[in-house]
Amino acid sequence: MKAKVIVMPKQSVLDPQGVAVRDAMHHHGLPQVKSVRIGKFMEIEVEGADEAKLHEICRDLLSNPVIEDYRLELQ
Amino acid sequence: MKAKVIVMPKQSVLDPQGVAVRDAMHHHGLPQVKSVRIGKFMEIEVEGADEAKLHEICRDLLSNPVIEDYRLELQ
Amino acid sequence: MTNEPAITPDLIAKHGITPDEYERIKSILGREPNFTELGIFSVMWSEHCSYKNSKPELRKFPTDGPGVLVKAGEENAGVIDIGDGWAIAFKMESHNHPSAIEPFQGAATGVGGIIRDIFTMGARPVFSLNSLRFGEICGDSAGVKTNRRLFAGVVAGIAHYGNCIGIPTIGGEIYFDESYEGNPLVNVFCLGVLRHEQIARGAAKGIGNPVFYVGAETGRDGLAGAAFASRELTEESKQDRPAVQVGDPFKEKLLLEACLELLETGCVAGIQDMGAAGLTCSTCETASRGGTGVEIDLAKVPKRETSMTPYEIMLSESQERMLIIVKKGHEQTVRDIFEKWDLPYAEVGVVKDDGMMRVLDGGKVAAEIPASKLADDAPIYVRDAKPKSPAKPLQDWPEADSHSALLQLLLHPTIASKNWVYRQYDHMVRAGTCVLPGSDAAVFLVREANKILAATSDCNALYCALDPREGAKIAVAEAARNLACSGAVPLAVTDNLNFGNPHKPENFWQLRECVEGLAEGCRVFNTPVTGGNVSLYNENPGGAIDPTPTVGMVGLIENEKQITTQFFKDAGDAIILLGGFGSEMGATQYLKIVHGKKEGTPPRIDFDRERALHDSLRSLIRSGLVKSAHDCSEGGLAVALAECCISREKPIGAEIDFGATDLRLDQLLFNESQSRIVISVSKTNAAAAVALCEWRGIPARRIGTVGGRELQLRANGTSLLWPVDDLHRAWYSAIRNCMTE
Amino acid sequence: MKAAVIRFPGSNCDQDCFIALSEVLGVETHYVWHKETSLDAFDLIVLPGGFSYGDYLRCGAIARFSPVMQSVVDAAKQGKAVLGICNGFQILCEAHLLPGTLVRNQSLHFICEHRRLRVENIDTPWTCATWTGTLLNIPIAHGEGCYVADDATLLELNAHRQILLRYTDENGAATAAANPNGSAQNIAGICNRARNVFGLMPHPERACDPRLGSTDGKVIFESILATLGARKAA
Ligand SMILES: Nc1ncnc2c1ncn2[C@@H]1O[C@H](COP(=O)(O)OP(=O)(O)O)[C@@H](O)[C@H]1O
Ligand SMILES: [Mg+2]
Repeated sequence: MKAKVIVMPKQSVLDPQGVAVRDAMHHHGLPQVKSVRIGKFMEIEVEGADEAKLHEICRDLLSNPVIEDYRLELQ
Repeated sequence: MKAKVIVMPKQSVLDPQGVAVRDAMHHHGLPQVKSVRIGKFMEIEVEGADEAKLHEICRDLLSNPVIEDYRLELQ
Repeated sequence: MTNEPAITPDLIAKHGITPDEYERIKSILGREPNFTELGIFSVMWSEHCSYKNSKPELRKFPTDGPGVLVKAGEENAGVIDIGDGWAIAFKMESHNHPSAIEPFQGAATGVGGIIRDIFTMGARPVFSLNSLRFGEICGDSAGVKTNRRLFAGVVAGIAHYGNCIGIPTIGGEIYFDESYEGNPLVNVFCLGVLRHEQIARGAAKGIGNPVFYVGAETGRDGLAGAAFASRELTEESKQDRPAVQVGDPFKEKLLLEACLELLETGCVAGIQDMGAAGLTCSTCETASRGGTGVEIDLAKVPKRETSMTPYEIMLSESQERMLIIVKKGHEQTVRDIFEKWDLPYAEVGVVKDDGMMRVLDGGKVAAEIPASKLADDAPIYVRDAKPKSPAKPLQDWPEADSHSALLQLLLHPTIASKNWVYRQYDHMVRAGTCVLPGSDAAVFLVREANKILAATSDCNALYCALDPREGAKIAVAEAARNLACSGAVPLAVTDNLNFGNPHKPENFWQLRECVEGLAEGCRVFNTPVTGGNVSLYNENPGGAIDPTPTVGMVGLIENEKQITTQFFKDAGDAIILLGGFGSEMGATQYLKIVHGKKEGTPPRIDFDRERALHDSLRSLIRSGLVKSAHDCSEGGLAVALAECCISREKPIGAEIDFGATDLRLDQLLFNESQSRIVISVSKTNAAAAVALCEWRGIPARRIGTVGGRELQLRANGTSLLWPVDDLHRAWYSAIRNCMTE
Repeated sequence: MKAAVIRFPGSNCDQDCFIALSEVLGVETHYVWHKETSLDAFDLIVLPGGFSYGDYLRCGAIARFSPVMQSVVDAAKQGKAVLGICNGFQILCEAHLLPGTLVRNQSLHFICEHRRLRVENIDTPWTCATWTGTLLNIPIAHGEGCYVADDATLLELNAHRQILLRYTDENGAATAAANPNGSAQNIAGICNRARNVFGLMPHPERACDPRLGSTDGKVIFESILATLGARKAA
C-alpha cells in the first residue's frame, strides 16, 4: 500500500521559503505569480497499516501541528 | 490559476531524511513501513501563465535534474 | 471600527488589565479607551515590556562606570568603551515561553530579536552565546522524550538562525534539571562592535521628520506575544496561543546590512527595532525618548495578510521589522538602500510636537495616546516577598565509590561535553574565534578594532534554589573566574532574570535576593550591568523553576599571548591547584547526580579571596608562566582535572597526588568550594608560580604532573585510575547517546 | 592582479574572504554586488560561503540566477580563475560550472569543526604550492555538504584527476569514519576539466590567521596567486 502525506505551513504562518521562491520566479520572467507556499511531500510504502495509526503518526511525527497542516491520502 | 509542483529525489539518490523518518516510524509503532521518500510540495498561485514557461521554471529553478524529478499539475 | 468588540470588564480582564489599571488608563486618556487602545495598553503594560513587577529591583544594579557610554535602560542595549574609539553593545534576552510551544521557531526568533537589539544601536553583531535549561534528557519516559524534543528543537532553531545570518555562536551553557520540565529556558546573548561616533539612538527626534517602516511585511504572527510571555503557561494558554512567529534569518541578514549601510550615511535621526509589542512599542518608545509625538498611518504599513484590523497591526509581532526616523530631505537615500537590498519599506508617518502616539487608519484616528505616559507610566508594583525557609545544612551523606562517581558525573548531560550542540552552530564564521567552545570562556578577535574579547555565561541555579543571594553572587564570581582563566579582565555584565510567578511571595523573594546578590557581585568586579531581560511566570504544574539569574559577562584580553585555554598541553608540565582543597558538599552535583539529593547549603563565596585569586592568576598569565587554567565548578576538583585532560581533541593524562588530607575521599574530590583554579606550568616554572601566588596570599600547591594515558588520583593512601581515552569517550558522546536513544 | 568577492543577498563569508585575500595575502580585492553584470576587471573571482537567498529551495538554486552569474559563467568559459567556497561551491554546481551537486549531510545535522583534508592532485592552479598527500587542517561549516554525482561523472572526475581534496582521518586515510557528511568518495573539493573553476566545502579563508589555530588554508590562495603571477611560487 502507498500512503501520500502532504505537509504544508498553515495559512496564517509565514512561509519565508515560499516568499523567496515567489520573488525568484518574478525575476525569472514570471511576474504573474501571486504566491508560493512550500511544504513537504512524503511517499510512504507500508504493508497493511491501519488508517487511524497513520493519522496519529502524521499528527505526532510527520507534521508540526503548531505551524503545519497535513493531508493523508491512501492508495 | 493554481499550479502544484511535486519535486521528489530520484530513485537512485540516497534520501537520508526519508530513512530517518522511516526509522522513527518504526519506533513509533509502525514496523510495517517499508520505505519513505521525502520531497517538496509547492502550491503556486499564478494568473495566466503559459504551461511551457512553468515547465521551464520547474526544470531550471524548482528542481535540480541531477538529483530530482518534478511533476507539474495545473488546476 | 464598527464591528469592534465593546469594552467589557471581561474583555479588560482578558487583556490582563486590572480594574485599577483600567482606571489609570481612563485618567491618562480622559475617556474610555477603544478596543485598539486597550490592546496597546495591555501589551505595553505587560511585564515583558514594562517590567512592572521588577523595575524597583532592577534599580539596584550598578549601571555606571568609567567605560559606560550608554547606560542600561536608556536604549535597546548598553554600550561600553573598549578603547581606541571602539565600543561594544551587548545584551541577553529570553524566549522561554515561545520555545516551550514551538522550540525551533521559538528559539530562532529569540536569536533574531536579540540581534536586532544590537544592530539597532548601530553596532555590527559579531558573536552570540546561548544559555539553555531543560528537563532531564536521558531515559525512556514520555516526559524525557518531550524534553529531548524541546532540546533538539531549540538547538536546531538557534543553529538555523545564527548560521544563516552569519553570526557565530561561540559559547554558552546548558543545564538539565527536572525543575525546567515543560518550561525550558532559552536565553540568547549577542554582542556587537561599533565606533563611539556610530552609536544610534532609538528616539524620534526632529519635528516633521518622516517615519519609515522597513523590513518584513506585517502579518497576524504572535498577536500580543508580550502579554503571552507575561503569564503562566497552562494547557489552556497553550491552546489559545497566538499564531506562532516564524523567523526568516535571510530577511534579517538583509535588514542588518541595509540598516548599517543607512546608518553610515548619517541620515538617520532615530532607529528602533520592532520586537515584543511590535509597532506599538517602537512608536511610543521612540516618541517618549525623543520627547515628541509620532503619527503613523496603518494603511501605509506593508502587510502580508488582507483585511487586518488596526488592533491586529499594532499588536502583531511579525519578525524582522524596524522603525526608522529619517532626517527630512533624505527620504531618497532610504529608498535607494532598501531597494538595493530588495526589502519592503514605506513612509508611514511623521514626528510631531504634541507628545501623542497617534495611529491613523487611512486618515481616520484609530488610537491616540500620550506616548510618554504609555511608555513610562506603567503601574509599578512592589510585590510581597516572603523568605523561603533556608536550606538545612548538610549533616551527613552516604559515600559512593569515587571511581564510578566521577564517570557518572562526566556522563551526566549537565557536565558532559556540549559538542553535540556547538557542532551544530557555526562558531567560526567571521574568522575571529580564537578559543572555540569547550574552554572556560570563548575568545573572539574583533579584527576591525584589533581587540580580543572573552565572553561567558554562567548560573548555577541549584545554588540559587537553595540560597538565592549566595547563588547569584556565585554566578557573577564564576563568570569573572571563567574570564580570568581565559586571560581576560572583566568589563561589564548583562543578565537574564528567569523566575516563577512574582505574585507568589516566595518567588518574589527569590527574585529580590538574586538581584541583590548580582548587584553586589557586579560591584565587586567593577562590571556595570549594561542591560538584560526579565522573564517571570516560568512555572510548570510542579511549581516554579529553580531561580535562574543568568549572567553574561564580557572581558578584554590585552594581548594575544595572554589567551589561555583550560586543557593540559604538554607531558611533564606541573599541575598546580590555586585556592586549596575546599570542603563544602551542600548543593553539589555529586549529591544531585550520584545521590539524587538537591539539598544542603551551597558553598559560600568570599569576594576578597575570589578577586585576589583572579588578580594572581592574571599576573601569572601576564608573566607568561601559565600553559592552562581551568576553574573548579560543577563536579568539583575531580571533574575539573578530568576536563583538563579530556576537553581537547587528543586527551592527555595526569598523575595527581593529594597526599594525606583530613577529608573523606568523595569530599576531597567532589566538593564545590569556590575560588579554586587548576593551572599547569612548565616544570621549570612550577616553583616560581607557587611562590608568586603565596606571596599574594593565595594558597597554591603543586599536586601533580601532566602526561601518560591515564588520569591517576592518589589521596589518603588510596589510588584511583581511569584511562583518559575512556573518560573522553564517555564524556564526549554522552549527550549524543541520550539523543539517539 | 585583482580579485573579486561576489556578494549575494545572504552571503556571510564575504568579509572573511575579503580579509584573507587583501590583508593576509596582500591582493587588491573588491566586493562585487550580485546585481553587477561585468567582471572584466578581475583575474580571480570568489563566490563566498553563506546562505545566499536563505538557501531556500536548494542551496545555491536561486543565487544561480542572479544577474552577475552570467558574467561568472562567461569568465569561467574564458578560462578565468573562479573559486567557490561552501555556498559558493553549491552555486557553481547549480550553475553547471561544476558537475554533480551537494545535498543534506547524512547525519541531517549542520556540522562545524576542523577537518583533515588530503591534497589529491597538485597539478592544478589551486594546489600547486603544496604536495600531493599533504594533510590540511581546515574548518568545515555546512548542513548540505554531501557531494553526489552519478557513477559516470565520478569516473570522469577520477579519470581527469579533478578531485582535489578528500576528507581523511589524521593518518590521511579516506575512511567512512573520516567522512563528515557522507559525500561520494569522501570528496571535499573538485575542479572542472579545464582546472580554472574550483569548488570546495571547507573554508580555507578561516584558516589563514595563526590566531585562529591553523594557517593551512593559505596554501590554496597562494597556489592560485602564484599561478596568476601575483606571487612567487612557494
Ligand atoms: N549552548 C551552548 N552553546 C555553545 N557552547 C556551549 C553551550 N553550552 C556549553 N558550551 C560550551 O561548553 C564549554 C563548557 O561549558 P560549561 O560547563 O558551562 O563551562 P563552565 O563550567 O566553565 O562555565 C564552554 O566552552 C561553553 O561555552
Ligand atoms: Mg569554568
